[in-house]
Amino acid sequence: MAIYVGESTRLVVQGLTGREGGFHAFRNRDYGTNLVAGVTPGKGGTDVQGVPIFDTVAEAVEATGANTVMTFVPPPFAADAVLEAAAADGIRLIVCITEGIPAQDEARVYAYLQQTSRTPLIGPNCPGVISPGKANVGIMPHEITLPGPVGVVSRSGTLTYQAVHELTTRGIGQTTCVGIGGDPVPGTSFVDVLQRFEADPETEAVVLIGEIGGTAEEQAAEFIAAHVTKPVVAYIAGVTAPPGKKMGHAGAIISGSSGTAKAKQEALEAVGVTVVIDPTQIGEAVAALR
Amino acid sequence: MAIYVGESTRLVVQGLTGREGGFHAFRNRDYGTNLVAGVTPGKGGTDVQGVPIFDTVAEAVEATGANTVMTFVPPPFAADAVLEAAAADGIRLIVCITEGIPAQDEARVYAYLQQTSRTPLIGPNCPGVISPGKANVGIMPHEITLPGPVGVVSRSGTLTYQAVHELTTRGIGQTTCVGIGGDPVPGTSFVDVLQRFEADPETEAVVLIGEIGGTAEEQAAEFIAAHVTKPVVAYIAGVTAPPGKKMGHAGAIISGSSGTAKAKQEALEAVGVTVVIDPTQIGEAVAALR
Amino acid sequence: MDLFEYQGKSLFARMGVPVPQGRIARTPAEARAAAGELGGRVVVKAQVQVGGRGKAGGVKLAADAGEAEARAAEILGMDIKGHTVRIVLIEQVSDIAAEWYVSFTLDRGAKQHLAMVSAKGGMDIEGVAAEDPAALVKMHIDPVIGLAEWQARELVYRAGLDRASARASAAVLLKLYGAFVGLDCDLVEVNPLILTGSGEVVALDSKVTLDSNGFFRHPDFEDFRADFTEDPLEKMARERDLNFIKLEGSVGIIGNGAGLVMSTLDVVSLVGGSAANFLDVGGGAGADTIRNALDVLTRDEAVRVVLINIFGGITRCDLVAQGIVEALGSLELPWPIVVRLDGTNATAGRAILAQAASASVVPAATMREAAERAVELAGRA
Amino acid sequence: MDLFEYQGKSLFARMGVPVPQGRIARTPAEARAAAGELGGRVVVKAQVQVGGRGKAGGVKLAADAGEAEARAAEILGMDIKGHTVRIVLIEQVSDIAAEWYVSFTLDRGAKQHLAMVSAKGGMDIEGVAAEDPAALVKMHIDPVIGLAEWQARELVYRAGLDRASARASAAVLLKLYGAFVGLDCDLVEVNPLILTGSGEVVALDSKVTLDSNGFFRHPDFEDFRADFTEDPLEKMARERDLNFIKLEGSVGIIGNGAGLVMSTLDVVSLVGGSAANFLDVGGGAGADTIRNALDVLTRDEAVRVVLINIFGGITRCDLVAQGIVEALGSLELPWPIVVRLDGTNATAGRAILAQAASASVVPAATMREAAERAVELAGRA
Repeated sequence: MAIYVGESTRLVVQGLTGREGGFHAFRNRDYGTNLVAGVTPGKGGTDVQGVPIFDTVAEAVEATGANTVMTFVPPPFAADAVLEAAAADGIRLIVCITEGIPAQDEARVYAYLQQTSRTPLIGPNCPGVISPGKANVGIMPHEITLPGPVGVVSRSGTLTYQAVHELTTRGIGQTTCVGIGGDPVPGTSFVDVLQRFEADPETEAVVLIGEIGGTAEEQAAEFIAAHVTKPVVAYIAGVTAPPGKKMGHAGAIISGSSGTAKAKQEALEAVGVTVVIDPTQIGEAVAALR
Repeated sequence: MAIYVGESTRLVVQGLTGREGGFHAFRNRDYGTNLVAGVTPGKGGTDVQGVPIFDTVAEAVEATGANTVMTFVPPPFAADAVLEAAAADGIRLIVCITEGIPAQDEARVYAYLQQTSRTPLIGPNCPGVISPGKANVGIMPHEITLPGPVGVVSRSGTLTYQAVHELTTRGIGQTTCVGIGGDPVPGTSFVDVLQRFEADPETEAVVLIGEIGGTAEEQAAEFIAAHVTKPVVAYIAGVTAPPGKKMGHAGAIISGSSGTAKAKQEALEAVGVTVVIDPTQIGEAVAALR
Repeated sequence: MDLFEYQGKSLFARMGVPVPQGRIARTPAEARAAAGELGGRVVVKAQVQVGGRGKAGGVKLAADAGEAEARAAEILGMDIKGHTVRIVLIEQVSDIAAEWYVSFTLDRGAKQHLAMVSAKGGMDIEGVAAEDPAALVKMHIDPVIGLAEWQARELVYRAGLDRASARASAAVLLKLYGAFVGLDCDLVEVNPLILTGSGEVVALDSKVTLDSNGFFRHPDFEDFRADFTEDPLEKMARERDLNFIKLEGSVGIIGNGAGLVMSTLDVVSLVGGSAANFLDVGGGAGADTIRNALDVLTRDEAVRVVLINIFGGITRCDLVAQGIVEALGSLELPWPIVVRLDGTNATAGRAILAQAASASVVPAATMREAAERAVELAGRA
Repeated sequence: MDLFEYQGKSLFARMGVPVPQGRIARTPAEARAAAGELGGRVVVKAQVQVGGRGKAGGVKLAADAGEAEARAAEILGMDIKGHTVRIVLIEQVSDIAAEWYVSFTLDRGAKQHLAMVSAKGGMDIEGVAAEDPAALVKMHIDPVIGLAEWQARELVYRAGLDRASARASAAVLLKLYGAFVGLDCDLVEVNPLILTGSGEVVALDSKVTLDSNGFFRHPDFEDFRADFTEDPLEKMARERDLNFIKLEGSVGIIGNGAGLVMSTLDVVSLVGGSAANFLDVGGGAGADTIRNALDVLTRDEAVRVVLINIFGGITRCDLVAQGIVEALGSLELPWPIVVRLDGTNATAGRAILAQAASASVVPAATMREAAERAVELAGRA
């Protein structure tokens, strides 16, 4: 099994007619993802390489049975695009690749989806999800992946690839690799993904890639302590990073001592997670679990 | 048993320091309702006839364990007051007496409560709820009520009193009388109340008072057909009323043929409801059920 | 409150919805001047708070200012379904490439906003809805976040509006919705919304119903009323905060609460009578309110008897009785008053009336009895 | 983007938040003129994008224009935690009856807006939060409907702000929240928000952090940057859309994605080296981007070697390789470049570099190997 995407994925891409959207959507299709439609308002009725384009997500779903949306819509229109995707009956996953969405938009969309929709959103500003050998919905280079028993979840884009690469070069495959994105308000958090990996019978171990800032890793540690029985290997980027934006005193008060790489490493170690300090050790650490 | 209000009701009144709010709240207390607090921003720390006043609903709940809010806040501030009540932990019923709230405010508050809160709202622009012999939360004259086995639900204010009066003068008592109010977007509908009466073991029959306009009676008829096993007696006001506001063609299209007293009477009769054409027959009709 | 077309359009313009250039005129001479200012061909449109003016001849084209004056002379004073035309709107003639229907209202059943859009505009939309339901696209809108851009687009595409101008149409829908919510409207309806030859999207008509409960946010909306021809009795009642509608019968009705008053009308009808009016004093009526209500009914010559039906809740029967006694002392009341009091302080109210011992006050124990006595007295008068 | 106090206050004024009368000055003479215009006693405040200016002597009172000039002369040019003061804000002295703390920010953990209010303003609020947590009231706000009036009131009452001015304080909170959301801020913090002797509520300080992702809605916000003293390298990088931070070491770092670049810094440190910078070319970098990034690093004399660490996803390794080759041809690159390419089109990218056969390009198979080679080359240079 795989989580989020797999053989039953029927993908519709918002912004398929754009340069980046088209490039990655067709790479996904070439990998085996069932790309059934594109949505670009005003271009309904046309097609791109045989994939029909619709004016609205609802029309695309009605005509093609799409169940997964990937969005490449530019930042000023992305929040609206995600809301459109979430409102379409039959859509069960939204993956938003778009980078640069205002945090206020993200916060509003996240809260509204929580209140009105059961559709999970991965991203924004994320590399997407790949279930090796089954489907890729996003911009991750599938060449570096390998089917297998490890679930990967990461806040970082390219660092996800690095982690997956370290596994694959050691012959350790992945059930699913999920890039949740590093934006202030990701639609899906470590906790959501850990829950799915825990429930997935084919996932035997989890690799978690975090970074400085926020409290997502600390929340993951709490969740792992309470609900995760599978072994977890973690890497946190930013040990030597200069102190970033501080968000005034308010930020310091909210996050308390958390937010630093050290605090996150300690929180994870305290709940039994194997924490590595060099991404190139991820593969070794997972191999050592066996 | 009674629905919505009873011996466990602990009432906090928004606007207790106002003339109308005070008059009715203390009438409710005299009837036996457990009036525990009032809320008037800026008057926290004072009291009215021994009832402590708080600045916020949350403080009132913390200090007194209030679980039911009645609001008499004027229309420009009423939507905010209802949202405050709904956000307070421990509040399980809101009764909004205020008349004259803009329909746009009502629609927004209703939708937001549906999305974020489980707290039922009765009203606005309603006479409230009385469980005879137990508690009165609202402006209904308790003198006309009598404990007994009939549930009463009504869209109309004074017509509710008329209906209750007809029952009481025939010695037929009531479990609970609920005035849901006749505004465009009532927080609680016939269907919600019918569901509770159906589930209440002490309620043996239901009296439903409707009026022209909207589709609430038609929806009630549908619900009765599917879910209500107890006998229902209905009266619909407005058979001879002049055609009211038409809401343009849009209104006609939405409501179709429904909205007239005749259409409502027919819809209810079609599902086995005893429909009377004179409110003074309500008592007889209920008596005849036995 | 139903607005005249030109009033609705003034609100549209305020909210950024494109409308044709236009002027109003109350006389043929003003119509000539308006047409002259606008230049070119114009349309002269009767301003009435009722539909069907087109069929009634209330909309006419004019090639120039002189013709506009002549057409206005024909339309002004015209009776359209009982409404006398006192104002015409003179507008530049639009170059119509397509006509659409748009409305925003509240769907009371769903408790959500409802948008309706059709490419079959400019005609009887109820007929379209009945005969070709697929041609009328309906969409619910969550009032919490309002009409989203994607919804505006979806309405445009689903309704099959012109694709080339889809962006402009969606923008106009968003602005109309902004007016619907921001101006506290019960209804915003545009039929037709047109596409011009040059690709603009323009509201060629307007039907706007304002929610008077929202007037505290828009105090200037009261000014719209100045142009309405109002029944003098209804105007007097409104100024005294009474909810009054003139009817055809002889039994004057005063009651508290719309439901109870409607029901009183029904019962009067059931026992063979006919109501002269609907008059709801609302909740919490005091002595003054009752006196005012009786005062209004003294102006209606059709009234033969008055039935006061009060079931006290927030309204106190003692105050109602006081109001009746005050009216007896200060007004010329030419008819008997049947009074039925129940509910809050009813005993005190009945005692006050008994003490006043006026021959023209007839107490009744029940609503049914009150209706029977009133109808009997009306027949006798 | 962290704003200067006076910039934040200009936004507050735009959104209806009361602020003291004030003028900025870049010279002592300007300070004298500003104080003269304002009249009376003034305060001269250093404008820096860092906290702690009060303790550093960056805030001084002046009795008149002459004193203001003297105080400005002391403060201008002062170094506060590495920031040189180039602007002072001259403000009328406020009559302070009470000092409060207010902030609105995003609580990333809860994914909701967070309001914090304390009656203990004007002092170290982090200390208050640590020592007397009850004195700092926190409330989450649903971003869907925003701060409700009742929430603003509850913040005021719970924090124990002055009761007599509760209405005014709540109104200011609502306006500050309006600024936080409407201007796309990451943070709005006011310490202190003051109550004046005459009962007004005024923002005496401002700490505003703007979200640059929201600038498409506020194009004028770019203008704020004109007053910032920016590192020339960072400015150059920003103008080329590169995310660049200057550090202390000798290994220049170029990578794609903040996480990978941070990780590269960490690994360089682990193998005994030290990064000269953080430089993220972002997603989808083309050949030009890489050339620009190398160009920026040529201006940094501390750099001894450059490590390019690319894991292609949306970025294509072939374009990165092209950019390196172009830079070799068009720029004077005074150092060796260790290049590690993996991911999208990596094979093509490596082939392009192999074909170019430049002695200064050192290919590395892994991130660890690249770091080791770079640190070794840096030590040798």
